Formats: sequence, structure tokens, C-alpha cells
Amino acid sequence: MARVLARRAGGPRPSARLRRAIGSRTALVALLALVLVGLWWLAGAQGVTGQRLLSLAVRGVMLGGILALGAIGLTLIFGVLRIPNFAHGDLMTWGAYLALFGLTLLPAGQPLAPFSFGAELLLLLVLVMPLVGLTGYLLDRLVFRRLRARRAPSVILAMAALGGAFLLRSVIYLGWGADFRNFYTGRPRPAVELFAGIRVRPDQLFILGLALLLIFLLYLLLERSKMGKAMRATADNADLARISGIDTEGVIRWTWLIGGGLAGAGGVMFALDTQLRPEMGWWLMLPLFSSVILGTIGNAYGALVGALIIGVVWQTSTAFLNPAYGPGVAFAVLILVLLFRPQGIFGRPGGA
Amino acid sequence: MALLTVEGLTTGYGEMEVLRSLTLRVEPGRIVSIIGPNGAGKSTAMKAVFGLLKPWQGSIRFGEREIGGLSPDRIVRLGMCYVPQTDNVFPSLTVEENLEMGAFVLSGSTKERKERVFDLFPRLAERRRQRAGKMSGGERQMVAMGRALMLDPKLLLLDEPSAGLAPLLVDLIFEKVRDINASGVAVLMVEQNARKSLELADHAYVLVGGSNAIDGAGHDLLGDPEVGRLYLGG
Amino acid sequence: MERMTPKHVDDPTGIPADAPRPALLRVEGLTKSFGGLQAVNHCSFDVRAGSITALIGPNGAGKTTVFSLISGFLRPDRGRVVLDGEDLTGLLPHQVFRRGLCRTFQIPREHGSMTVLENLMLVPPDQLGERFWNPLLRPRAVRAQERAIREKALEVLDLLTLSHLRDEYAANLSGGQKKLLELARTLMADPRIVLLDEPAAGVNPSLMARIREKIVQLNAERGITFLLIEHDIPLVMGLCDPVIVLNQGTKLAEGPPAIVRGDPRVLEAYLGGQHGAVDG
Amino acid sequence: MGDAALAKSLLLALPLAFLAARALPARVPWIARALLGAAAGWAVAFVVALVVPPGQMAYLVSFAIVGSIYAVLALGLNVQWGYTGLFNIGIAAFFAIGAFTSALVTTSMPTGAAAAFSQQAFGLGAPFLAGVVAAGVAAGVLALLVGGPTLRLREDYLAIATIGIAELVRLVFQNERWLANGPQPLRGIPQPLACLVRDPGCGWLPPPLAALFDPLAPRDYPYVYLAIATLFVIVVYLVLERAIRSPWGRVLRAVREDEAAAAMAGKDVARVRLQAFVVGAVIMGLGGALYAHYMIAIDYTHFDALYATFLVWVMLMLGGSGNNRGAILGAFALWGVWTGAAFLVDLARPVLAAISSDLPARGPYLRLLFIALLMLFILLYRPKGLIGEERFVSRDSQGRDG
Repeated sequence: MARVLARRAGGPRPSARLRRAIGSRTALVALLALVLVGLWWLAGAQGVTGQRLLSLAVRGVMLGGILALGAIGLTLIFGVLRIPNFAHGDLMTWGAYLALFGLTLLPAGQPLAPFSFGAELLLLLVLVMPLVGLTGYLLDRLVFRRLRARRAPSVILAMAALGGAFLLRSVIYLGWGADFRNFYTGRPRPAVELFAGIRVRPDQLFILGLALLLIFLLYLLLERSKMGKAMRATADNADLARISGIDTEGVIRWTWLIGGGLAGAGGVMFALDTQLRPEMGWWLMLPLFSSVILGTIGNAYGALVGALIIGVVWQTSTAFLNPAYGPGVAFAVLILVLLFRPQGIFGRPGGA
Repeated sequence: MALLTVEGLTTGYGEMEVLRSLTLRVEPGRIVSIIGPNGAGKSTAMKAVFGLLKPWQGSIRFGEREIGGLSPDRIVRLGMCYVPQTDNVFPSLTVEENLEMGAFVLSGSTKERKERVFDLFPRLAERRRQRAGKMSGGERQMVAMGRALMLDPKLLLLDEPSAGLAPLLVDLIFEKVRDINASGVAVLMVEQNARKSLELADHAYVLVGGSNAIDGAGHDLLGDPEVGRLYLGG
Repeated sequence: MERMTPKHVDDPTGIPADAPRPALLRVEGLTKSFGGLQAVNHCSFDVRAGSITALIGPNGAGKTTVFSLISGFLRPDRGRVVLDGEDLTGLLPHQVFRRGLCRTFQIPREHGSMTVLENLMLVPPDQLGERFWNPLLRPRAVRAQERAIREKALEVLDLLTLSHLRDEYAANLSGGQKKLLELARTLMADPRIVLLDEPAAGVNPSLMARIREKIVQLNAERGITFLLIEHDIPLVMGLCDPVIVLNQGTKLAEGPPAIVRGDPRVLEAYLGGQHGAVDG
Repeated sequence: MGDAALAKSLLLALPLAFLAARALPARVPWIARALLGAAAGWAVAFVVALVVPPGQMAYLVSFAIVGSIYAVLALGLNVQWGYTGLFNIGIAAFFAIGAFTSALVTTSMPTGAAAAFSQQAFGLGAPFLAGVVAAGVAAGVLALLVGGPTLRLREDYLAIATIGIAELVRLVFQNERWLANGPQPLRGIPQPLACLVRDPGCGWLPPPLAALFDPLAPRDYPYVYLAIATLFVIVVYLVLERAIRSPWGRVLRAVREDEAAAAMAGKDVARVRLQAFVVGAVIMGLGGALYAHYMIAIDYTHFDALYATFLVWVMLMLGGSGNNRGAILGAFALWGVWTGAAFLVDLARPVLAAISSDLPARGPYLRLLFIALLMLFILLYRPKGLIGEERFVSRDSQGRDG
């Protein structure tokens, strides 16, 4: 009832028909398309070439892949456990720094041309993902589980997540300090021409490929495996899941392992593309939440779509806007979505 | 020996007492119906039996075993399944996946069990890949029942299976309940539709104000003017 | 206590008290569906001014949904709600409240960590002190009004015999006491019509007798019209006239309690669920 | 020396007098309470100013100033979260906008050689109070813009939107050189009442009073600012107490407790929430102004989520949300822990060095670790904080006649 009320409250309302039209999925998609066209037009007006715009769009897709890794985990945790996980960005950072730590232990191998990294990073990626997942699960065992037992409202869970975020960050600060870091220093990372003058770095192609692979694996898991189906069932209706005999503890464990694991991979990928900073995950949180809400909370495929849209809009905006404003652009998209269709692209009307 | 024996059950929500020393029995292989006016505590009785509410007093025995205070997931493993009145399917899962979730506690293939459910509900077999959220109310009810049958329960609890359905579908659902029972599953159901459920039930209890008022064979109660009085007072 | 005097006792038209009074609340063709489920379906009925009208019907008949549609918590797909000639359709709950319609909830909704007295003092509309700056700029006026509101709240508590609980946290009240608190809150608003959702549910018999007595008293002394959903049929039969029977989201029957009880369609609706309503 | 102590003690007396007056029982007439409080406060202040060595005194004063600024922020958050249940994790946005607005309004446009190094959108050279008012207005307008679209949605959306606005505000002040000197600090923010410690003295003060402050040297300015900062806290506290204990506060709490019931009691829930959000934000904006004029030079790094948002949250939760005294107590207590922990970290330096050579330099981050753990601890084991919410909040709703 409170939700109903919250949604209904607010100034004079247009007619039901107009409201439905404004809040429709088509309208939102059209609006986003309009935003994109507007960005391109703005860029064109400032003399940016079509080629560069296309390059930016391709880079946007790549960035969207990284964001998707974070956003999918975030939306799963949101959907299954009802936790707005404000620690998710910091889980990504955590993953990146764990990989950095691994690199200092392992002997540096030859780069796998044309990429800038060696096989050791791939190995570390495989190790880091479960570790980040376990970190998330540990946080759940120590904090969220107790709050759930007390039937704490979602705001309290969000606050605990915020505490978890700063806890993780403090560990990162203690372990590595506040400076910028790189996985590899002094390795050239030239961009190569893909086709039609579109230039990207080989690393970025790898990142996109890896993101797609992980998302495909996740798809298989959610659609084919028993645990994946149980996760979707729990997201649909946790009470019914419990009375059907679904092992909800197992679902919780797997949700953290998968959500955290994807976040860890996303963090490593983001750090590979840019650099490592303790605050990077915090800054990514806005694009992550924007992707999740755009693609409807709890919908893993929606999060992927949302992340791709945010990635492309973000990159395209750099054609004429200071690149530092990336998270700000994501925020602008979020506000548009909240104004017109808070339940996101794939939500049912009134489902926000 | 009775499959389910409830004796002197008293419980409620918070400090609100809803059931007052309720007593009922379900024999193996029978259909038992609980009817009664609104607010009599019918659904609450179901929830208490299935462990969704802790009993304050009294006992609930399933076979030999006392199950009062056990959690629902333990009770499921003992062979009792429950179909809630509303929100009883996973809307984003397909029909087939819904059924699989019913058999979550089992390891190994569930194919055979699914086929048995599909035999019972041919309509579901046709729609096995459809998402449950897109189905009509009657079909959802069948999905929910099918999910509960996946574990081959000894006792099936149905909470108002006909609620919100069009008349034709109500007949269909009651027919299905009969079929389920014919396959050897005992059924304990709460029903709004007193007449229909009395026609079906081997035995029925009329609940008023949280306690049993009268009980008897379904057909006997059907003709009993006392039942009508209990509903509309007087 | 000018505010305490009932405003609607005397019918301005001068029609004798026993003549049928005009409808205070009129519901016309109300329709609402939730994702394919038709909860309320072309539901129409009138509530006479000064009456205690009951809304009964089997589970799932749409009674609470009708309440929510009338009080602005839900927006009808079709149909109108008219209070004393004024169209309320589509207004928000607080706007409906300001036109003199109050409702209670089936499961009482109280402000748990506020005291009983605070729960009541919250209700009166147009409080000066509700504007942020008034307590700072016009403290005297605000305090004077607060004193008046407090007096009134104490009177209402007295009337409903809740005085001994005034400093208790609302969350600590028993289920029945919370029901009384809900009724008390509606009285703080000087309502024209009060919608009570299952006032008897979960209330022990002696407290119920008191609630019932208060409803009769308020109706007689202050001319407040009541519309109540209730499952306790004996209570309804003794208290209400007329009784409106809802089935499958639409009105099935209406009339004095004795007539309604004897109506075979009503018994059929209760016993036979939906079947009784076909072409009813 | 004694003369300086007298002047300092006069400045220090304000918060102490207020505390003393508050501590006296309510049945003493207010005029007597004021006089007694003033006397007691001044006496304590005088002794303190005489006895405590100047170095430690300077430290204590700066501690109290920052504590006061945090207290203002915590009071603002208390209106939003403590009384209304609004989850704002973008305190930094309102804090920053207040600070920069007040700075721009009160500084003058750089001229001559300085103009080459320092840019700003405008500089009005207005007095301190004008800057304060502008800071509150700017933060309030920002809150309207953020709250309008999000407050009617589910509660987690507000949290995300406030993170977003905090991020955006920080980005703008970091990247827009023309606005407030971009990544470089915006300098030259005037110190209010600085004339008290300067040589010619304040022209507008009556000569005997001016003579009283004569012994103060420019390095004693923090004493002046402490008086200003504590005055802020006292005024904000008194205004909020009055508002919270009035029907306004009652409506806020009603909305927090149960939205639907509040709506059915005729309250416009959306408006109430927006009001509370704006009032809280205005107070945070005032806190920003207070901060800017203390720091003299500010830049975007001062407004990151850790210092400007997270600490404030832990302060409020530590003190007790839903209680204004709790907010102030929490601010000073946590600020004490935060600064005190620095000493402990110093003590632990050898141990840290033994673990890793990098660790001593990162020691300060141990404090963050500790604060994050503290927050989780409070959430899990002591959700009400040090002092929970009061039982009787409305002024006139107590059982006894008052």
C-alpha cells in the first residue's frame, strides 16, 4: 500500500491515457534513441567526424560490457536478496586489487601479443572471481543475514552495504595506498584499426569478448542449471520458494558468489582498460545503478541492455564533453528514466 | 490411522488469536474440506498446519510425527505440500521450470515426475515452455498444483483453489482435485465455494470464529440447513 | 469547542428524519482490475446520509478494493465516486480526507513510535504549526491551537475510553485497542462519513460491544454516516441498515438486514461462491 | 597575558553558557537561567583559558570548530533521516554547494596578476551573512531539483539519486575552471569578524568593548570563529527543536512511521517529504558556508563521500537518529574518536612498520577501517545509537499539563 501511495502521490496528474503513453516502453526507448541522436548531432555540430563517433560507439559497447559485469551482479543481489548493494562498486575495486596483488607474487610473463597482458592475468582472473564472490558472501554472513533475521527494511540493508563499501575501501587503502596503479607499467598499448577507420585497443576487444563469454555462461547457468532456476524463482517470490522446499541458503550463497564473481571480473577488466584507484568502484556505482534501473531491477538481461546503453551514451558524450563527466552522463540518463518510467524498460507498469 | 491429526490447535498473528482449539483429522486417501464464513480462520488453519505459523497450543501430527513448530521446508520433505491461495507460481519461470522447482529437494532427473503431472494436466503439457506469469488464472492454479505434486506428497493442502476463477474453470479445477485424489493423494482444502467442495469432499468441517462448529460427511452437510445459518447468522 | 459541533445532523432541506435521505456517498459504475483479475466490476451503490450501511460479501468480493477506490488509495479504471454532489474520482487520499471522508484499515495502521495522544493530535487538518515557519514566527498562535487540539484529543480519548493509554506508544496497544485508536483518529477530523474496514476483526467480545456502542452513539449524536465492511454477520444484522451485498466486484443485493438475509441469492453467493452471481 | 585570557574566555563562554543554561531545571525562570548560565559559562571559560597551555588550547579550539561544523551537518541529516526516514547519501552535494556558493558570494573577483591564476564565475564581495543565506538557498534549490522527481518513488531511488548529485556536483567543481577555479583551490574566502583580532579593531564596536578584544592577536582568530560556529549550532538546534516539537515535526514522524496512515489523516505525504528534504539540505548548505569561511581556501577534494557523507552518517547513528541532541553528541564524539585515533595510529607506528614498510604511511586509513566497523556494529547491535529517540517529542502532547 505504501508503494502504491508513493507512486500515486504528486502534483496534478495528466489523463490516464497520456500517462500511459508517456510511461510506455516504446516512449522510453524512443527517448533514449533521441538522446543518442541528440548527442551525435551535438558532436557533429562541433566538427567531430562520423568515424570518430563510430569509434566511440564501439568503445561504448566495450565499456558497456564491463558495466554489465557489475550491473548483472548488482541486479541479481537486488532481485534475489532485496539488498541495494552500495558495496558493489567496491567489490569491483577489490577484485582489481586482488589481481594486482597476484601480479606481484607471480613472475611477469611475456605479453600475449597483441594484448598488453600475459597469461598470468588470465589465471589470476580465474582465481579472483571466486575470491570476490566469497568476500560478498562473507559480508552477507556477518552482516546482512542478521539484518534479514530482524526483518530490517531495505534502507537499513542499503546502509549496511554502505558500511561494507567503506570497510572494503579502507582495506584497499591500507594494502595499497591511495595512488594510481597499473597492472603493467611501461607496456605500449597502441590502438589498431578494426575496420572503416574504427580504432580500438586489442585489450578492449578482449574485454568485450570476455564480458560476452561470462554473460553467456551466466545465461546458461540461469536458464539450465537447477540452482540458476532456483535463483530466478527466489527473485520472483521468495516465500513461495521457501515453501516449495528450495534451499534458500544455497540460493543466497550462489547469488553472492556469482554476483561478486562477475563484479570481480568487471573490476579487473576496468582496471586493465584504465588504471587502478581505490575510488574507482565508488565512481562506477552510478553507471551501475543507472544500468540496473534502466533495465528493470532484478532482470539480469535488462541490466545487460541497460549497461550497453549507458556505455554507448557515456562514450559518445566524450566527443564534446569533458570525459570526466561520464558518471554524470549516466546520472542524467537515470534521472530521465526515473521521470518517465521508473520501472525501467522491462518492468510491468506500476511495478517500480 | 489418520494421516493428519490436529488437536486443540490455538494460534494467531501477533497477539490476535485466530484459531481456538481447532480439531481435525484427515484419513489417508480422502478429500477433506474446511468451509466457513469469512474470517473464520480457514486459511490460518492451513498455514498453521504447514508450519507458516507457530502453534500456541495443541498438537499437529503428520502420521506418527509431531510437526507443530517445524519449518515448512522440513514439512515438505515429510510428504506434505501446500498450494497458497495467491502468488502461487513463479511468474518469470516457464511451466516446466515451475514444476522442477517443486522437486527441488530431490536430486536426479525429474523428467518422469513432470510427465506424470503433464498427464494429469494435458493443458500444461501444451504450454510447458510458456512463462507462468503470462497464463490465465485457471492455468496458474494448475501449475501451482502440479508444482506441489512433483514431490509425490501423501497430503496436498489447497487454499481456496477456486478463488477468482470463472465458473467453468472452477468445475475444471474441482475435477482436477478429484483426479489428484484418485491417484492416491489425500487432499485437505479450504474452500469459499461451500456447495462445490461439499459435493467433492469425503468429510468436511465448518469453521466459525476459529473453532469447529460442525463436521460430517460432505453430502450430509450439503443438505443441512444449519450450515446456511452458520454463514448468515440467525 | 465550535469544531466539535456536528455539522451535518440537521438536514438543511428540512425533510423529516424518517423520510429517506439523499445519498451522501454515491458510487457509480466503479471498475478496477489488477493484471487481468477483475476485482471490482461496474459496482454502484448509494450510502444514505446518517445511515450505518454495511458492505458484506464472500471473500474476494472486492470490498476492501472498493474502500481503497473511494478513499483515493487506488484509482478506478472506470466509474465515479461522488460525495455530497462533489466528484472525488482521482483525488489523492489526503484530498479525499479534506472533503470529510475518513477510512480505517483492516489491519490497523498506527504511527507506532508515537504516543496515542500524538496519533490523535496529528489528524486535525489545517494546523498552523504544520508549516515550518509558524512555530518560529507565530509561536503563540501555534500553541493556542495545539492546546485546543489537545483538549479535543483528550475528549475523544475519553469518549472511546482510551484515556488511560494516552501516553502509551501506539505500537504497544492490543489489536482491539488499535482498532479503537483508528476510530478515534477518524473522529479527530470531524468527518461526514467514516469507512470502517472490519472493525470487529480480532477484537474481543467486550471491546467489540464497546466499539459497536460508540458507532451507534456517534451516528446518533453527531450524525456521522458509517459505511463498514464486516464479516461478523450477527454484528452487521444488529447494527446496520441497509446492508449491501457485494459479490464478484459488483452489487448483488441491498436492503434491510432481515430481507437480505432471507434473499436466496445471498446465501447462494456465500455457499456457492461465484455460481450464485451468474446473471444475479 | 591575563587580558588575552579575558578576551578569549568571553568568546569561549558562549557554548558553555548555553550548556549551563540548558542544564538548569526548567522551573527556574528563563532570565535567571540565562544569567546563571552566562556566569557559570564565562567562569569556566576563564579558568580554561588561563590554565590550559596555548598549544593544547589551539588544538582544542580547532577540534571544537570542526566538531561544530559536523554537528550542523548531522542536524540537517537528522531532519531527513531521523525524523522523516529519507535516505540521503549525498550530503556532500549540499555541503559543497553551500561552501562554494558562500565563497563566491563573499570573495571579490581576482584582479591583476591574481586573475591569471585564479578564475571564478563571479565574486560579489558581499558580507558573511549574505554568503550564509545564499548557501542555504542554493542547497535548498538543489534539494528541490533532486527531491522532486525521486521522493515519490521507492526509497532506494532517493539514495541513488543523492549519490548521483553528490558525484555530479564534485565533478563540476573539479572540472569547471571558470566556475570556482576548478581543480585549484578557491582562495581568499573572508574571515568574518576578523577585525576583532586585527590592529585597528572593529570600528563599529563601542570603544570599551573594542578595548576588551585589543589583546587578541591574529593567531587568536580561531577563538572568534569558534564563537561563530557554536552560535550556528545553537541557533540551528533551537530552530529545529522548536520545529520538531511542533505539529510540523509530528507530521514528519507520522510520515516516517506509516505513509498510508498519514495520507489518511489528510497529510500530503509527497509534500511533507519534500519539505523535510529541503529543510535538511538548507542546514547542510549552512554547514558548507561555515566550513568555507573556516578553511579560507576550498577545493573539490574537501567534499568527497568519505568526509562529507559517510562520517556524518556514522555520527548521526552513533548519537541516535531522531534526536537532535544525539546528532550533536554523535558529531563531537565521532570527531573525537577520529582525531583521537590519529594518536593511536602514531603509537602503533612501530608495529605497523614491523608488518610492512608501506604501512606506517597508510596508518591514517586504519581510522576509516575502524569507523566502517563501528557503523556496522551500530547497525547490528545498537540501532538506536547512544541516546535513542525521546518518548515525548511534541511539546504539548505530554501526559502532564505543561
